[in-house]
Amino acid sequence: MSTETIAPREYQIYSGDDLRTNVLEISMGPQHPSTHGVFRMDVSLDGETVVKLKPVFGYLHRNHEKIAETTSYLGSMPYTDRLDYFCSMTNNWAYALAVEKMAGLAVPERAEYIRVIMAELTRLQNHASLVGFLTNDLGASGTPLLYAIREREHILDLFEWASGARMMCNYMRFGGVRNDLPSGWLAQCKKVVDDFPAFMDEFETLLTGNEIILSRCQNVGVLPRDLAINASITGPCLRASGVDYDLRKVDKYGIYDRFDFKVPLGSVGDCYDRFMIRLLEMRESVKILKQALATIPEGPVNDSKARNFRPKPAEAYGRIEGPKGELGFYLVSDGTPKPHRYHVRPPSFINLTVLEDMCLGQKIADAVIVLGSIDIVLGEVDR
Amino acid sequence: MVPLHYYLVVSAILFFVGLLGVLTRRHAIIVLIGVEIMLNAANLNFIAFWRFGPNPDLLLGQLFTLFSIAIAGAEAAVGLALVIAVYRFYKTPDLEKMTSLHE
Amino acid sequence: MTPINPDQLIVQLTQWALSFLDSYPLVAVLVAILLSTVPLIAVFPGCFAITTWLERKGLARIQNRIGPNRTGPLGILQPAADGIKMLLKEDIVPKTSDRLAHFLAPVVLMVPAFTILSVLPFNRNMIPAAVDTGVILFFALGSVSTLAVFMAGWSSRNKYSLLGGMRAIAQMVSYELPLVLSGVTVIMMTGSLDTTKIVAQQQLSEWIQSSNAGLQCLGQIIGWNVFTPWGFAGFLIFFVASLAEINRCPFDLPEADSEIVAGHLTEYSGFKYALFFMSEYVSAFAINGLSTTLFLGGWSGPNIRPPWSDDPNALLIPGFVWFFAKMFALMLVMIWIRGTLPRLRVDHLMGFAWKFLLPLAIMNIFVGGFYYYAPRWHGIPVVGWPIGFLVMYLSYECIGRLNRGPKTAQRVYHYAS
Amino acid sequence: MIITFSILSAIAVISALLAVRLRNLVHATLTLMAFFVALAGLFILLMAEFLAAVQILVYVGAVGILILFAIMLTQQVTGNVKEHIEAHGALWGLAGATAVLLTLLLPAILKTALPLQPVVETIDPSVRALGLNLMAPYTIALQVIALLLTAALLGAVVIAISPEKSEEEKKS
Repeated sequence: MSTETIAPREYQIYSGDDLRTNVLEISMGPQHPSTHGVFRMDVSLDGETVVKLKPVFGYLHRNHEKIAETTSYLGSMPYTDRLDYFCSMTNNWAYALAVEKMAGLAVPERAEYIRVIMAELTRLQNHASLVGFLTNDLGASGTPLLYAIREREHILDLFEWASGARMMCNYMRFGGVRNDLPSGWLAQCKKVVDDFPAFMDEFETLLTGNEIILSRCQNVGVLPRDLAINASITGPCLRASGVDYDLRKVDKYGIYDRFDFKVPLGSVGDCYDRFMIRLLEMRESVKILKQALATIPEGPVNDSKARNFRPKPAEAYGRIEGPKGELGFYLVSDGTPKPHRYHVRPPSFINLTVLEDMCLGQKIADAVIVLGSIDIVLGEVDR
Repeated sequence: MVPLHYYLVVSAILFFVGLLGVLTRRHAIIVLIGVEIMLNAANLNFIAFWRFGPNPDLLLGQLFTLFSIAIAGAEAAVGLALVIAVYRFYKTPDLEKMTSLHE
Repeated sequence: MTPINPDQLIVQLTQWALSFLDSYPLVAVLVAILLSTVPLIAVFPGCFAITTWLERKGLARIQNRIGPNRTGPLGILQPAADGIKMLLKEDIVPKTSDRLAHFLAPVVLMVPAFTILSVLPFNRNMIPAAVDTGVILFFALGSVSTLAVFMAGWSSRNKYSLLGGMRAIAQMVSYELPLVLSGVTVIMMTGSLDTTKIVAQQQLSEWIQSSNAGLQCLGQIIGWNVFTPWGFAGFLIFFVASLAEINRCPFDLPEADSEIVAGHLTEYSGFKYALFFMSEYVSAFAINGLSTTLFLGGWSGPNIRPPWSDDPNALLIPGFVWFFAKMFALMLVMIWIRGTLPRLRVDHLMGFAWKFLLPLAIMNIFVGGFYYYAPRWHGIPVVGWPIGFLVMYLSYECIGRLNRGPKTAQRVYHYAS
Repeated sequence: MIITFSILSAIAVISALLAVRLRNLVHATLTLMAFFVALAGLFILLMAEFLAAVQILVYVGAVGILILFAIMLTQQVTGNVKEHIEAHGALWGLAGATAVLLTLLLPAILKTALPLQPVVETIDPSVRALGLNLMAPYTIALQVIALLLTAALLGAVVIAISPEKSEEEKKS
């Protein structure tokens, strides 16, 4: 909770020099086909051009942080699934990482590998669906989305096999993961990962060269490098603006220093870059997955002592590179079984703050795809 | 067949209605609508006279109407552009308030 | 009794039925009007029902889905279920809406949609209204639909509706130009606005009337306008412009669901929505029927004379079979496009019409004129064809290059070191 | 025939009256469209099919839409489109228009001996003949019209573009 107040932005209202037409004020949402959930944009339009855009959220606020402060550390693990319900695995990991940091727990080797595999699979399905949703916002009547959903199903099957749930996995534990992978899981995972590049090729053939997508996405919703840094944008949105910042490289949390992968960077920072960066990151994730699947060792997967525990008074901030950006958990312990303070740094929420800067002067249709290209999940924005 | 008189009476009434619009309304666009109605009444006359005239094969009435429609199209385009331009200047479409020449 | 011609069966039946009413001319006229309008009102809603099913199934196949499969075999009864649902739904009219305009809009859309069908020749001697000004009447009545969309958008008192309505007007007015101009080339070559003459001009009557069955077949196809350079370009321009004219993907901006919910349809429900939906599909049929007539030889198709008939124009397969086959083929292409392409943006849409299609359509008129006057060798356009094709191709390339500009390009991405 | 004529002319007169009297501008324009369509019907009754088509194409498809656009540009787009301007000269206008109708037009029409029947029962109003006429005897008129339309197009654009904006465009 930041106490610093930010001065309201000076809205540059279009002072119509020519026709002085009325500014049309539209409240897009909370029930709108393309706001990706219960999100509202108060848009002022001059004709079709956005002259003012105010994101309004909180419709899905459910007191996540306060509830976590009245529950045991482990008790809020399943609750983190519901933050970004597309990527429950990475949410779990970020929370586990924060608690491990605070309590000083070690993670067995095999569990680290499993975590990397799960996180990269999550990234794959998240990016694939995001690109699908983005094309849906572009008006492609769902075809690329359903291609993506088809691939996502394979990955969700893997999640279900390992954790028992497709979306709300609740799989990670402090000091490891909940259970070892079932037999045959790794072989199936290898098959899915090996098949994935074929889907990527198909997807890229369908989308990247499409003239309509090029003209709709290029130079639309440009996020300048400096603004991206100042607004603390993270994740693919930041890298699309050309900033080399990937927590997997910077923090080298877990065992990411063992894998060979690259960080793709955009140059313009428009919707097309954000879209392409995700496609390229999927290819890198496949690379990581292949390495991890080839080298995963045998051994224990969790630390049986770390169930209900009372960490010493301390504070910790655990962060990972989630599919949407830096997902961080800030925890303060007062020695009781419940966290004294529990704060989430949700990437969707913080990336959303630059929405207006990206949309001003663009068409209303662009505002929709800019929102889509930021990649938000309202469960995480509103918490 | 309907006699020519009937057409001419209808056209006269339409002309009257158009004139009424031009004279009684002060909104620039409605005045333009009145002008359009008067033009159309004249077109109806052309066609009726062509149909009942001595030599319909010459198509004179039709040709005149065709030209008249084309001119009406041009008139509407320029007229509405003027309305918009005037509106931009005076911020009102009220013809009685556009009196800068008068002052 | 004249010999029965399979393709003229319906016409002959009609004449036979009307022959009983010879002594009551007024009744005969009324019956004749009914006989030519009722089939239109009966057949096209049926086609609409089939097409909604086809569209849902086709889109589903494109998207790795199954589509409707609960109502009847292969979900074929889905349109009936949809229709019943639509009729039973509550008709919600927004409180602040302009009730009269809100009510009239679907009617104003539907009436011209059905009326324009009457200038399409479905078969030889089978045209509901054989008027001299067929094509221009089609375009004139077609332009009324713009008004209906505006009425719907304005009267709903919903900002999405208003935006949709304004978009629709701008789009329809802009795309009417390339649409009409690409049709003008055909009218120029035929020298008539009469749709029956346009179809007749696309058949090589000497070939059809020869005794060789192969030539009879070929004569029905080879003269289609689409096989000439101006006809091919004109067909493509016409098809693209017609997509925009009937608000189909990728030009479905007036009802762009991801931006402005459903545009002018946002506040419509129940029966009125069904009327809108049906009118849109019927206009789609009408415009596909017109492009069939103008460029794809109308009702003609591979066909031979029935051996028992003496009539040199008689054909074995009824012409309307070919007409509907072509119309549905174009519908399927529209469905395919809908499943494939994203939507354009409003400024791209305008630019595409004014900067690309319009110059190309004007160029096409010149090429048509050249083709008409170019010297021929035994009736074969040896000069007109290749040069016309070359000119059209070059102008397509040039105008395309000029429009593209440096704005969009494939990018190369670098990796952080 | 007379029934069709009566219906069409009644629609034409009533919708024209509504078009000039309605307070709501959009309604006025919509009734104006009805007037145009009814007039096209009268044209068909007079066997001028081509002109009926042109009438609908130009007036309903173009002029009407233009008027709607002008209304949208000069009014509150979403709000009340009603005209708030009082028409205090209404009485004088009514009197003047009625005087024109009653003293000039109607007596002139009714006193003149006009043909009750057309010379020929049916005409074949060939579009081809119209086109040939336009191309041969009336070429100059056609050219002038074309020039006029081009000038009107350019003029409309020049008038509607704001002065500041055109200067900006010159600079860039």
